[in-house]
Amino acid sequence: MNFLLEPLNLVTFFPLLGVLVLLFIKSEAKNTIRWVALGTALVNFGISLWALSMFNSSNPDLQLASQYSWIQVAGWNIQYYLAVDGLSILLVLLTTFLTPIAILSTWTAIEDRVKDFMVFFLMLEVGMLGVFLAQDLFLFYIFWEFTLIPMYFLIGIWGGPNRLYAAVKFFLYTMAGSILMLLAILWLGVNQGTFSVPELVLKGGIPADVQLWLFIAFAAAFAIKVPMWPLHSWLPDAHVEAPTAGSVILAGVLLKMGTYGFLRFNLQLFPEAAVKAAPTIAVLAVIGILYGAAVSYSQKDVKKLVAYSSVSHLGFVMLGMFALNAQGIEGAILQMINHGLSTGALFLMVGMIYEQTHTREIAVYGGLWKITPIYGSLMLIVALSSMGLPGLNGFVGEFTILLGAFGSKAFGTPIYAILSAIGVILAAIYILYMFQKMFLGPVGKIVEEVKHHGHELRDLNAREIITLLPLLVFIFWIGLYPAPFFNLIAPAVDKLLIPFRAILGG
Amino acid sequence: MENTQLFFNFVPWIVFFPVLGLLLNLTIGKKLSENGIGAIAVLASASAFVVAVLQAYSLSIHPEGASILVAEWIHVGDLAIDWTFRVDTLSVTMMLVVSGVGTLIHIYAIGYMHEDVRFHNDEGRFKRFFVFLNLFIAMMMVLVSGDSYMMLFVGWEGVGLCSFLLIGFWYDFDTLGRPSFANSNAAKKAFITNRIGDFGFLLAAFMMFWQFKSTNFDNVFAVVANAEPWVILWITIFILVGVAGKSAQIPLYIWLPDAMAGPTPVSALIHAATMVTAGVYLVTRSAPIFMLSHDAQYIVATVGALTAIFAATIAVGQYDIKKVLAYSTISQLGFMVAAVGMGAFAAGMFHLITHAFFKALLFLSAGSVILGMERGHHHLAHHGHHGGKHDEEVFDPGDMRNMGGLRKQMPVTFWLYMVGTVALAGLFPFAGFWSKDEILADAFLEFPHVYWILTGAAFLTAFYMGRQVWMVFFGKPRHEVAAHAEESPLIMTAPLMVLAALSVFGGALNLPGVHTLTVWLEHTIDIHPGEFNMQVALISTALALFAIFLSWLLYMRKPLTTGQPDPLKRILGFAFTGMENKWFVDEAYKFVFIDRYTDLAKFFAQTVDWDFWHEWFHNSVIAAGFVGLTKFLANPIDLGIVDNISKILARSIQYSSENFRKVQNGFVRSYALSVMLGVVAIIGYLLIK
Amino acid sequence: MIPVNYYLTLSVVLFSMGALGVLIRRNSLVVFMSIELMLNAGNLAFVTFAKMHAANLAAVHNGQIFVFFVMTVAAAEVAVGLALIVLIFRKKQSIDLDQLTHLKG
Amino acid sequence: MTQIDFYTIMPISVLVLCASLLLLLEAFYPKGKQKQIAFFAAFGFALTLGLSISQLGNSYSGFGGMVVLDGFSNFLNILFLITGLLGVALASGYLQRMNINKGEYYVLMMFSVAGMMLMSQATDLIITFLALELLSIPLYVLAAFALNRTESEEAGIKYFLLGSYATGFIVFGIALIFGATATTSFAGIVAAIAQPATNLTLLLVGGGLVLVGFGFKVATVPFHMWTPDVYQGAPTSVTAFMAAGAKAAGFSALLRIFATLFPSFAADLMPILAVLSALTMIVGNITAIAQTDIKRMLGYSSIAQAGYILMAFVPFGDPAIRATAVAAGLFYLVAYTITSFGSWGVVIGLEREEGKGLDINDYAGLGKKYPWLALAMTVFMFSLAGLPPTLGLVGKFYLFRAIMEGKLYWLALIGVITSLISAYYYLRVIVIMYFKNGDPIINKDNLLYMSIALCVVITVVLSFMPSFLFSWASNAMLTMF
Repeated sequence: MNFLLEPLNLVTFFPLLGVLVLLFIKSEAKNTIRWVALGTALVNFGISLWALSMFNSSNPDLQLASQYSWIQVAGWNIQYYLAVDGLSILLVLLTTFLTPIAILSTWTAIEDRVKDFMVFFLMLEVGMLGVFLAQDLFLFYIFWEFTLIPMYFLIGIWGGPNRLYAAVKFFLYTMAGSILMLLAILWLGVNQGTFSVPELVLKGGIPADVQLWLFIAFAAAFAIKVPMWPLHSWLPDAHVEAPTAGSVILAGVLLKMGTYGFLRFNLQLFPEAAVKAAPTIAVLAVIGILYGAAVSYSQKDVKKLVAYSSVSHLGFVMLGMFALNAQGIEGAILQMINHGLSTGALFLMVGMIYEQTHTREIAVYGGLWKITPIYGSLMLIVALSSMGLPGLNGFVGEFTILLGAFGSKAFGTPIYAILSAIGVILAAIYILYMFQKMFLGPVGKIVEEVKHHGHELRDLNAREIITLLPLLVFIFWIGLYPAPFFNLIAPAVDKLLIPFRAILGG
Repeated sequence: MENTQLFFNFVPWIVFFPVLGLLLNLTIGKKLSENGIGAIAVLASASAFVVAVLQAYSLSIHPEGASILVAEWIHVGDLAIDWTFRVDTLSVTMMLVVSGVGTLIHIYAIGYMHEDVRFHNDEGRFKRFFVFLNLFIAMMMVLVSGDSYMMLFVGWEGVGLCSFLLIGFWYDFDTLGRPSFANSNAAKKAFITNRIGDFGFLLAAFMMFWQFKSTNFDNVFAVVANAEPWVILWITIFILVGVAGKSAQIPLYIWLPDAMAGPTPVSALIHAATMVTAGVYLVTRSAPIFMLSHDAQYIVATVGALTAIFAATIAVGQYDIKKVLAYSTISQLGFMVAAVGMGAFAAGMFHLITHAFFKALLFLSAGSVILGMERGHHHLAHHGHHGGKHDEEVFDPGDMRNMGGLRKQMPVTFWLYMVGTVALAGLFPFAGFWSKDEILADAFLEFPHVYWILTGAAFLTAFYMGRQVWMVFFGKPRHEVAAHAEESPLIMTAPLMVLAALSVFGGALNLPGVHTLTVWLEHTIDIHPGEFNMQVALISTALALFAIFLSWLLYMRKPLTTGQPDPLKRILGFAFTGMENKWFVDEAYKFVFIDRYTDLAKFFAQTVDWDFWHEWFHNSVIAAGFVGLTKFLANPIDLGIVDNISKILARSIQYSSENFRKVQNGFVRSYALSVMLGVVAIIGYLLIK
Repeated sequence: MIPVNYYLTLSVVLFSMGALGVLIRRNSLVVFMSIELMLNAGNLAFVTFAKMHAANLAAVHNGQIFVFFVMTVAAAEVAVGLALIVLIFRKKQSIDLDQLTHLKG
Repeated sequence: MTQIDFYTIMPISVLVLCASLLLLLEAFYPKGKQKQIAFFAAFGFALTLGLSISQLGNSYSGFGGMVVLDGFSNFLNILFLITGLLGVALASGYLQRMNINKGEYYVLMMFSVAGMMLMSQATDLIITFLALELLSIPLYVLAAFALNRTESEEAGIKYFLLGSYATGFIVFGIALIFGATATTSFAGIVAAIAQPATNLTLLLVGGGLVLVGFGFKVATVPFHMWTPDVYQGAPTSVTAFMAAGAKAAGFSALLRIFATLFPSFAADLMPILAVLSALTMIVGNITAIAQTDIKRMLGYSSIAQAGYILMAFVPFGDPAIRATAVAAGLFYLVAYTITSFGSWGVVIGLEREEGKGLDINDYAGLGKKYPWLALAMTVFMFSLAGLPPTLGLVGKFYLFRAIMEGKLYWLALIGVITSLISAYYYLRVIVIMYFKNGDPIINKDNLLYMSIALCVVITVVLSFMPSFLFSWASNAMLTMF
């Protein structure tokens, strides 16, 4: 019982309680199922806040640890080890925060096999939280692979017309990367004698050439997940086919697993290799930023546009992270959260209109701001957040990232930051293009079409507004007063930077 | 500079009041009448003005100013950016201008929008306008009162957003009220062009941080003198890119003419009086940096000067009343930028202020003219004189060729417009004269080439304004609508009168010998009053008068008539036969200069600027090129090559799978053969080893 | 006395004949006989080696006992194998192995 | 026969005795009551299992060192007996449905299991050979047990001919070993290797031939070609039993022989084993992709899985890691056995007469109609692909770790890449079950479903607490080295 009462265990496994309850509810009682799932997710958010209240933000180390020896044979020491520090606390909160929102968004969108959906969704939450909390490589790997499974089903069962292709592609791409990571994990376990991340960090001393190989192996897994250019080809498929809630979680949290992995493992475990790889990563990140933005612009499907924009946004995160200075990394972490909030909100909103019109083709829309003013206004705010308007969350992240990259000693040149800053212009182009073609201009033909089917295109209802409101609060909060968030991150990042300061000087 | 004396602590309210106003309108605006909404907005803006006045008062006692910390913003590593308001003579000057002119325009807009929403058949949008307008005031205040480059940048982008929202206010129409993407295109264009400028700004900020470890004004200026020349040069160039975007300088000015798609109060407030001058403010603010590099000053001054003359040439060829003013604004911004570029900060700021007065006046009066025309159009359509005809053809109330003789229909507006025109043309003793002359005097000493270019621009300014006035208000109505145009109500004309007064007496702010403004700004920037240069003053005045004379010559002596795009020729030809040498000179002038120049202006306006630069280059080369490139990237590369690698991989696995299958042919013999081969291989390997 | 190597060579030859016989014959009976040939080649090698290690009594026993086991097991295999072949013959009227290719791929 | 001798072979003896009694009983048993025969067979297995468990921790060596009972053999014996029990559970309903319900089935199975047990206990090549035949000959018959189906006969004759062919190689190999060392006992051979006079080449070639023979039994490439045909043609319950039990037995012999006899030749043999393992993983997994018959697909999958297990034996020459490496192999063997049994169980659940219900597309809609069965199949597929939360993941983790310790990075890389390929066809089953619409029919067979459930529970639960199984496996190895 004590085990379960430890905050991190509780927050990780509480959704399973919801799953258990769901199993005893008849599939026909759809609303009961929805409420139970939502309740579970909300309570879990509460639990994560409780954990936050116990988190000491001035302490750079892992905290609230729940550490038990788990598999201990033949000198192999695998632990059950959950703990949280400044690098992961925000991501944990993001996960517990987005899950109820995503569930709320399915209220009317998912009518088929609701129970299964909710079961998978809550299981997905368990997996994601585990990924962010696990401090033992083996445990991490298990959670990492585990997240694949519910997402695979979410796409495969509730997805769009091309869902099979998308689900399998998603699964195989991700697995292809993670399987290389498994090798690297094993190498570490074999040669360093432990799977515990903090112990490995303390121990260090991996020869530089080996570090590079290990770095690449880990990076393969994470780069696909992020996804970094040119490994992003699964993303648009997965996003376009996934149900709205799936896209929200996919963009909001699952992609962060990749960037988080870079942060937690590649940077912490292989500092020398990270320094060596930084320019290469920066090149890829910059290409991703520009490419993603360019490709987004020419999309005809609004969901695809948002999906490609993720490539661009996550490029910023990678760029900041490998700037290997405080601004870059803290900005990257914050940008992970920002992307979760704004892209999550974008997907939610695309889903809301899709539910009514059943089309995502940008060209058929137009003038929506006139017809659905609340929807239009909220979309505008979210779009501006996504393109990094100062005063909203996106800017704080992007700015610190670019600032960090500009003066990065790891890059040695500001050219990456300069090129990436062009991405900020391109972001304005595609976001405004989307906003203009859908919300401005004369009223599009879809309005007539919907009318033709006997409906009236309606503005957001109360539930939808409630779904979006929490996101908007954070969009403004982080944009105007990000200090509480930076304060959570900063000590851990300072600690993370110690080896890099030693290598790079300063 | 922590100073909490007197009213300094109130300074954040300069932002909070407008925000409060917009929040009030957002929440309870639905229940209020138009006047109620307008009152809230005006009150919010006026309160900001009061705060600004209080700051000015405090400053007059404590000229060193204050920095008021509200909250910390981005603190990462050694980067520390706060929400800190800066009160010094420069920022308060801007606050006063923005909130003062802003409040007047708010009042005007109540009247203007009341009619505008009715012309567009969407009365629900009234509230939205004032929400945006208040938001703009708030953002502009953030811009001018920020204590660091980054807080300034918040306002910088924020006003860009407001500009976007307000240009695209009638987002579902074009300027003539037809359903179209045209207005929203203009809005988008403005935002994106501004973003290009912001790109430069950001890079400047990055560079400052990494060189000086801060983006705070005081911290940067404290150490900037130690920086290496190349650092200074690059920072200033990056800043210049930002300025070019926001203040519509070459080569980024192209958005501003389009921005006239917004309602006229917007054009007046944002695209003439305040937002577009943010670049001038930025350079002034960065004076300690710019003064360190002569090269930078040279570049900025030259860019400004070129913009001034280039825009002015274009303005001459325009027919739309607001377009002329728009190009004029660009040109005047060029003046300001040139001024601050060459270190004449006081002159630049002075011109900024006077320009805010008279250009706002001109725009609002132009708005009044357009509404007057609309009223006439409405009147005609209503009374069915030629109802059917007017319903079919699209009538452009902003086209000067449709106007003429309006001074009779709209006498108040006419006089107001005249004041603005004279001020802009720089005639003694109007505001524009003093400020423009100060710039020219400084240029004369610093950069002669700039001086000459600017003088040329000043000349053109007077010319195109003259042309406009003659075309709009004089002569006979060239369209029935113009004959039925109606004067605007008091709520619109009253603010204009205030502005007119300011345009007349604004020059008093910095009279030669007194230098009130310079002394005031000296507390903030290291400047010294310039000398009044009689020679320069005489030349410019003379040129302005000459230009007006020329315009009078061309457009007034024999006013245009309906349907005659170029009636001058006929008129001149008529005079040529009646007169001797004089007319010959006239014709020679016309042939050598005026026709050539009119052609040239047309060419610049239509072909170079519009068709080539605006339409072809931006739409075909840049826009189409970008679209083509993205399409190319999206289709063949993304779906083709990248995706195909995995597909090819998958296919080759599938293929080998099929081949492995074929080996498994069901024959026991082949199975045994496989075993045998394995045996041979293993034994062979063991033996050979 | 014939040298031990001759026996060994014979055994290898027999084994190879058996192994190749399986590869080239189609008649299941003949294939089966080839396999028996391989087993018996093994047996021959066993007794030869037993003879070779004549100095070591345990080895002699060992080798020869193995041969007996192999013979017994071979007999058991014959029982099963022939039964299967007969079954096949009953159904198909043929014991051609090349006709047994229903299972493949 | 001393007491020790008896203790050594007690479980085998009991099983053989039970089998013989059952044979008699069956002859006199009234027709149509065959279900009880299954019960008796299960009882025999359970009794032996009890005995084996009671012998845990004991160590005997009997019959002049020809047979031993140690931790290793005990571990495997228990696995074989569980295989037997599950085999009975799978078969009882299946045989009735397929109209091949004869008591001999269980008797043959019991003999075969006895052979497996003997195989793990043998420490003399004579016994190894005997055990191999005792294990194989009943399987030949079982493969052809469905006499009414041509496929079954074809499977029987193919398995028989090729099996005997492999036996020929083993016999000749043993002869060569004997020729080189003048003995067939493991201890004697180890002693002879140390002698300078010993002809090491002869010994090595003999060893190579033995490797071929057992490589055939465990179906490594290129000795694997019988597997898909036989797995497809044989009655599914037999296939399940073969895929699990016979494979495990083959590995136990390989392990015993190579780990005890040839550590000093590790340098020579390691490349061979590594290449075999790599080939097996590659060919098995790749060929499986193109399969549409579920039995055939699982057949290829089992070939591939053998490659993974074989991987664990590759570093057998390195004394520092071979214990953990081989323990990892044993662990994976258990994981594979359970999982594979489960998946074959699902196949049995859907198979109908005339070979219907065996196409992969017959599984369409299973997820909707029979969610629990689909869930079970999903768990097994995940386990085979090495995904959490299953024993397969833990097993692969151990395996790859062992290989990494042996510094065989290239092999590990092939291992993970082929795992990825394998995920493709395992996933296809899931795709079809969940994402495609169909109307699958399943048989009523409570015992079968209980067995499947048991396999699911073991697969999932053990993955969370694998320590005990792994420490058991490594202890078993420690007694051997």
